[in-house]
Amino acid sequence: MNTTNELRKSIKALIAEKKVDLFLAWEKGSLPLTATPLFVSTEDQADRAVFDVTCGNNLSIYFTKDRKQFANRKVGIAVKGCDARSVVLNILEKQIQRENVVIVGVPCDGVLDRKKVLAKTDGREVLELIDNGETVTVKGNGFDLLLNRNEILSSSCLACTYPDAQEYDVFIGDARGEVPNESRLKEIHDFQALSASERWDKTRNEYERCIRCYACRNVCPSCYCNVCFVDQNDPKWIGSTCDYTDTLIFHVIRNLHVAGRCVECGACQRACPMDIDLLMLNRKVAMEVKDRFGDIAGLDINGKPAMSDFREDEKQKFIMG
Amino acid sequence: MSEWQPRILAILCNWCSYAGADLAGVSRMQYPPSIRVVRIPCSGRVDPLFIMKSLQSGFDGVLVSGCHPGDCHYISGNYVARRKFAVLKPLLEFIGLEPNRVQFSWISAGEGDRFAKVVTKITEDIRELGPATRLVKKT
Amino acid sequence: MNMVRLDKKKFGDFILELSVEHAVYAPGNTGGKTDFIPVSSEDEINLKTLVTDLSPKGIFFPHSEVLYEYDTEGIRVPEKEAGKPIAVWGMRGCDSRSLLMLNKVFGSAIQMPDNKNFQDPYWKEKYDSSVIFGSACNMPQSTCFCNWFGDGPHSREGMDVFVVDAGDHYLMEPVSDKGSNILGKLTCLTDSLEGDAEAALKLASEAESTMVPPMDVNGLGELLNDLYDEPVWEDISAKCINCGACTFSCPTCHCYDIQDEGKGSSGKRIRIWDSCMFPIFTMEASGHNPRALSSQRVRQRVMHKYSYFLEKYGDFLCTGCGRCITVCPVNLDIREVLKTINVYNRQGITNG
Amino acid sequence: MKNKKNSVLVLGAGIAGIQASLDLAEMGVEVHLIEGTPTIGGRMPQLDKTFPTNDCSMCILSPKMSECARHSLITIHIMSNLEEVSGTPGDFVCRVIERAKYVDPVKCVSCGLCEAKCPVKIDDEFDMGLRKTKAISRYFLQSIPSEYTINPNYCLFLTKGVCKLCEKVCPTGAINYQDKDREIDINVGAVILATGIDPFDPIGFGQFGYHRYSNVVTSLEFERMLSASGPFGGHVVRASDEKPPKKIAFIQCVGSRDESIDKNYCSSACCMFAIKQSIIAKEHSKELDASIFYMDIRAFGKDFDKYYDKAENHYGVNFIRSKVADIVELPGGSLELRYTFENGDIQLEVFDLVVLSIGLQPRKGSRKLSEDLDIRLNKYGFCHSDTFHPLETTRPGIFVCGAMNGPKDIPESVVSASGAVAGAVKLLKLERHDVSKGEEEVIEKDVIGERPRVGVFVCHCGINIAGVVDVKNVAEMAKGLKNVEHSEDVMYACSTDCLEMIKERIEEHDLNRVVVAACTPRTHEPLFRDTISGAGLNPYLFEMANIRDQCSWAHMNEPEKATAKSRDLVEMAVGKARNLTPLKRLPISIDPEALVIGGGLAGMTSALAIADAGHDVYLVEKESVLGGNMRDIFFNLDGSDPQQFLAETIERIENHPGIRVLMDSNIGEIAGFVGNFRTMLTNGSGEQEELTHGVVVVATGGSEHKTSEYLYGRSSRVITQKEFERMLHEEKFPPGKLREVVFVQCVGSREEGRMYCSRVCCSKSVKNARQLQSKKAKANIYFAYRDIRTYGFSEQYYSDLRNSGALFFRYTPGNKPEVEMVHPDDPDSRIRVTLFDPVLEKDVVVDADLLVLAPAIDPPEENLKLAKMLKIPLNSDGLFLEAHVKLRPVDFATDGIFVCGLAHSPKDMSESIAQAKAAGSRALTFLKKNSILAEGTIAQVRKDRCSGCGYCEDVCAYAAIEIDMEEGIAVINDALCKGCGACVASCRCGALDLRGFTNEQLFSVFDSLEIEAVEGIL
Repeated sequence: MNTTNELRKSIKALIAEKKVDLFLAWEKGSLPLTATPLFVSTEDQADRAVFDVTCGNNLSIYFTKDRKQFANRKVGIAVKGCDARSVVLNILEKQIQRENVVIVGVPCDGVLDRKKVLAKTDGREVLELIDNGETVTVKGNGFDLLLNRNEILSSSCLACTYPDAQEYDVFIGDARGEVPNESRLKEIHDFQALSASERWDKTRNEYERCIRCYACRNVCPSCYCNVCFVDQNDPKWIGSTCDYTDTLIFHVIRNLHVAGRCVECGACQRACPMDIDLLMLNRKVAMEVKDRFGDIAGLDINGKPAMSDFREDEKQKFIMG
Repeated sequence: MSEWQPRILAILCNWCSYAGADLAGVSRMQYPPSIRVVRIPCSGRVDPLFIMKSLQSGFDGVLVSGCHPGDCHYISGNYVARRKFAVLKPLLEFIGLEPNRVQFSWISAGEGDRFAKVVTKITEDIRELGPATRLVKKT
Repeated sequence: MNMVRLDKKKFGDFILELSVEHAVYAPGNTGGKTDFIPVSSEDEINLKTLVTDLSPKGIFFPHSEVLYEYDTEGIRVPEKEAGKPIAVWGMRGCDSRSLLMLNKVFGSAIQMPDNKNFQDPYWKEKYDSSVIFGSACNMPQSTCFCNWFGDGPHSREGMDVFVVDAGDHYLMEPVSDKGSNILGKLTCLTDSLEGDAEAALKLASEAESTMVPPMDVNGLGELLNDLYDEPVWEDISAKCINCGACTFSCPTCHCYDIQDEGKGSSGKRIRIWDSCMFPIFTMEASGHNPRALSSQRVRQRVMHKYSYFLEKYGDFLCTGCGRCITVCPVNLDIREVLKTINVYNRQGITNG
Repeated sequence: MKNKKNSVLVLGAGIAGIQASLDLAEMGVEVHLIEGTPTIGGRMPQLDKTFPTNDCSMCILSPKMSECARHSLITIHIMSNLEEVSGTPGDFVCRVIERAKYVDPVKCVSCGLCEAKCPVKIDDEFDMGLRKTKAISRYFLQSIPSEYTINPNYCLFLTKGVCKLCEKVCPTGAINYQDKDREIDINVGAVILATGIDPFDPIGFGQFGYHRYSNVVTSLEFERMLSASGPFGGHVVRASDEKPPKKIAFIQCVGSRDESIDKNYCSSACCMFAIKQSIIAKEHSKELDASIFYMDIRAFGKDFDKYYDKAENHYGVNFIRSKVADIVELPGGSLELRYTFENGDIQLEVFDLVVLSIGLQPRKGSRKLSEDLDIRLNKYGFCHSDTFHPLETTRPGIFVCGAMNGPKDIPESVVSASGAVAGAVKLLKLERHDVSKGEEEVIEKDVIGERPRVGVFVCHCGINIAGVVDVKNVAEMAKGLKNVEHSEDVMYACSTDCLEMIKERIEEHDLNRVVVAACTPRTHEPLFRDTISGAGLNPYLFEMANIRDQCSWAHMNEPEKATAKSRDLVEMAVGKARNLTPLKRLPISIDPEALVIGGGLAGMTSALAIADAGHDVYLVEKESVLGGNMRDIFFNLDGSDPQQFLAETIERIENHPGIRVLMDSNIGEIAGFVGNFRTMLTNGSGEQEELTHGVVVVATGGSEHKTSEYLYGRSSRVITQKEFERMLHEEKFPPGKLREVVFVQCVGSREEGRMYCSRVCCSKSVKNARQLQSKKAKANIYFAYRDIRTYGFSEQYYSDLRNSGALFFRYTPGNKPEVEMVHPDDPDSRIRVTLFDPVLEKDVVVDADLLVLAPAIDPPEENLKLAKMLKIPLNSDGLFLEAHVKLRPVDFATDGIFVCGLAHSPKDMSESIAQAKAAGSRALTFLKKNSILAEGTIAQVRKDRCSGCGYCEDVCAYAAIEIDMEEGIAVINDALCKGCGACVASCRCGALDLRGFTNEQLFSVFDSLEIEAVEGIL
């Protein structure tokens, strides 16, 4: 089944039936390996929509980016499993109303991380990518490479448990179902097995590259504060320099701010111009939230976000005895 | 190194832990002169950023203490706080901060001895680690 | 002085020799990314990289720079050790040109109310004494659009020495006096051979031929001014998420913020990169924000680059390096923006 | 001149006396709180923890103690006795003797030098003699007032004329050996007695060897042993060898339920007390083995049974239903207990420590007091009060609360205290008052926009601080800090002349922030705030550095490091001070009317309490009659007539000019907050009406559980106690003989789905059984029960019933009585009941003429709706959850809403009346004010930053924040916010901040020290 065609049909139908005023989808980007967000408001525009391995953007960010634009409008959105959880979280956090959203689930086999592809080409520019299913072919000036799909998928996708939208109005194609993915936490466990000094060195190496462009924050569907804590300036909450203590504190606090809210979509990591392994901390926090509070962000539309809740009998071994 | 006295920021809730600290003093219990106390209404007021900022500012450790579960003067502030700490603590350890730099405790208004013990313990822990370097912003 | 040769086998010696009197910067790896980093040996240099991920502006205009310190007694400018002058290896034409633009801002004298001329000392201290080894670009990328601005891959503007990678050796040609001087001092160089100049020209024309034909940017500044109030900006900016990836990777963006960091009874004043994409960039103390909307901020960035700077300094504030295109998380392509404006304007005019 | 008749004398400053005083003072009544010991607090400070929440007793009490001490309308008379009350209700003259203290409280700075030097060691009464104190001492560490007193019976100078050491060391000259007892007359409108109880002294129980065996202790002694502030610092060790015990036995009912010593009443609290102690002891040491020897476990209160279950099943406490015959001390100090099981088997078991769960008895001297005041005592020596007037003595105008008129636990004492207040205020003529009135208004200096100019005052506190810390050095250092305009060291910052000097310095240096480095802000901040306020500064422009309690006293042997620490603490305080901003406490107007929901006994009583104090009440009842469950109650154990009382009450309600009864009415919506509620009501004919009112009393009652067990509903011979009571009243018995009557207790209670005791059923069944005996003398009565919980004075009726020949069969949840119809097809057939007799260890079969079930009490289903409307919580059983189970038993966390009666938890008529009056009284603490002041330190929203995610709303325990869905932003209700800051720390956007503890202020503290970063030590 051709997901792109089905998606187009679905969007057209929703627009024709006036069930949505606007539909958020993806279209082919200006660069190889890239898709770009598409705002559809007419049936014609729907023909530009695509869905493939390049469609990494979590479109739910647009609900909170420009609130006025979405106020009192019916908005449709194409979602991967992770994106759907963001939509749910936005609903739980009163940013949008369920009745104003039409959620269209698309079957997701993972999206690629461009940086991973580029890392395979020895500095050569990639001009084309062909998705063969289990493998992909990457072509450039005077070379083509056959790569295993797992080599180029976003780290978030490799650790994905819920590839399908759990909350949707329309689902296109076949759902993949829950992926057991037993090794999903391997990276975390491996990292935890290192000594504190080793972990510190690695963390510092990552985060001292940060240039404070905030692409990670701005592509994050859970980061919708009008003024981010890092931008608070009366008083200044944290330093804005590139000193690694400043950058690390920014990222640690951001991680805590998305605790119980991070859907592990990986958008931050893919957006990072400095290729910082941002997901590592996000996933660690999500793991703690699940282990301690039994909560998975955005999975339950009737739930309560973990950090707005508590139980009296929670584990508290970390408290001094 | 034995002469080195760590400086530890202690963020104490007004109703239990701060009162416990007072009681320790009133009872003349002796504990290391390492802590620098900040009084706040409730452990629920503690934003993890407080802890990060204190470490960056050069404190060798941070202790946050509130009322025991169920004792909160504000009913549930300590439960709300506990969720934050429960995520913060493993995250700080994960990034490679020494686990004992940041610690949490529950100390009631009647537990002067416990306060003294907790301070003694965290001071020993931090003395063992030496002066803070990670996360400290160089001036 | 004429063209000289550097045998690639001697490249290591060259760097060592250059390092004696210079702090050398060259493309290197930082994590999975490339940037201009301080180097002391050949091994640290990434010679394969195309356009580096980060631009070289940070060498002269660092992300965070302490301007002075203060306490209850007063202000103190921290005394720096007299460092070696900077030498940069491997800067493409698009990047070396950007330094000229930045120098128009930081390096040109501004008349102050007291009639004294002010030049940014922090910039000048580093830039004026520097020597730039430019690099001819033999393999432009699909994102390159330096040719839009009348330049090409073998542009040598802003360079002190023009360097062409000619296979097993480099060809070097001085562009400035500083360049002549340094080439004259270096011992690992040899005279060029016959045909070297032709070989370089051939590489130049080959490189140029791979580039996509440019859009005509004549009159772009005026077009933009005409479109200032048009709703087209809303469409253009719709998908922009207002991060600073484009501005921070851009070799010419140079906006900064000044912040005080206090501790106890003392503190320091720091200059830090800022971005017109950030809402807080124009936030006023009253709480009013003249550029509260994303569309206003995107417009500002485009206007600044292709209109205001042009008006003030006679040049576009863009060298066509293409970094902002590559780095944009939502693939908002500046070339598409300019094309849209071009088309929109023509339609606008036709529609009367 | 204030009208003295608008004052009340409260005798006894335990928790009941404190609560009564606070409630009265909040209503604007002047209170004289008379206390015999040198401190207020009573028994609670001696307790380590409280059941069933294991709250730290001192933690929850001390805020109330300080409030009492601070309240401008409360005068505390410590070491005082009430000798005589003359006059008439509304105009009494009370003669009070204030005993000599020998220390001038104005001069004493509680430094403790005198105690350290005093050579006379005496048993510490507070620590039950487990520790020594001195002849000059403070009663306990957190005593209020904190000043020292001399015990004249032991003081060497006062007894033998030598010593005077305390006078020599006292740095302020506070010792006054010439002090004399003073006699004062106080004119009041009413008197509230709250003298409490004494613990039973088990010295007479020779078989237990108390005092002979060092490892046999009373429960109160054990409580001190458990306490972290106790003689062993919270280490449970045996007195004989100071080793921790591994096996502890608790022996229940020592001095309770004992006809032989004329204590045929249940002390009501000891079962829970022992369960608590066993849990706490087990928390001290997991390996510890604890056994409780008991007759019945009387866990009858709210959430008590869950606590009992937790002790047994989670903590593994052994519950042994047995009487301990005697104890023999073995060599080494361990104790051998001999005890018998129900079936007569005898067992010997060795324990390391035995705790005697001693009962509660009337206070020593209560006989004399009753004679002095002309009030009656009951036969056990407790103050007498009757079922319908549980808070009144036999002398009009003198009220009683706490355990003085019968054993009570803490919340019941608090309830009775508030309830007694309702009676007392009826005798006063109270006007509504403004809270700010009376305080002299000083024009406040506007400091906004001014550069901070901080004044620092570093206190020597005699040698308390200066003996360790180099105070001058600290003061000198402060001079160099940013924004510090003035710094100096002072001898006693809190002395009157120093306070005046601080005011002068503010003037002289134009200071706009003040930092005092001295003792703890918990006791002294109010004093300094008042001082700077007197100098025209907003009181919130003040910060303290605690360099005594948390520095000099804790680091006495490290003067240099203590000085370094003090310097840092001062720097941090200055760091905060420079960012302090003036705060205002905004007034919130209070509507004078009350809404009472529920027209049963509790609702009516509450309505009357409020209306009698001069406030209009809307009494809303969903049915068409008043009276609720009480309409089904026809007898009382003490012989009083409930129906007559009900009729009188309804008549009073209907004729009361201040009460509007809204029958057949349903509540559609309640909006608003304390002082300003709006309620939409729909009456039977569908008409809507909006009521505005200042407070809400929730008295929605409860109902008898509808059971389907034991053939109920299928046989005409199976009825509930309620039906049985009506049958007894109407004397319409089933046809035929009524010979064999079986009572089954705990139908639906204390089991899955209803893990609570319905509290009243045991007494009710005993009552009805006694009624049956009086009407059908030949009836044989069989009682199937799990524990008989006839607590308090009901115990005597239970023993009467036992003595009358009724047979009792204990059953367990797994072995319930089995029932079948003798003739299955005949609905009127007799019921064959099989009961297991644990004494004979065999089944007993009875063909019952009547099977009477005691079903549980269920909360009404509509509680859920009401809970949502009022944003008040329910517990897991569907009962309303009060603000604090111990100390705020009728309040909700949300101000202005109160609960009473069965809506709170099952309770009997007296208890409902007491609680309803308490709710009324608590409501009056608001209604008697024109306005209340919101807290100064409350949260605030910056709208432009708020994204309306709602986390703040979720974490607020006081329902003080709501998301305005239209605007998509959080809105804080200043009236409800308590200033904890949980919302602020949960706000990612920085839209919320806590006034007085703002991010800016705290950040500035964290960044106030210049700590040199240490390079590269790893």
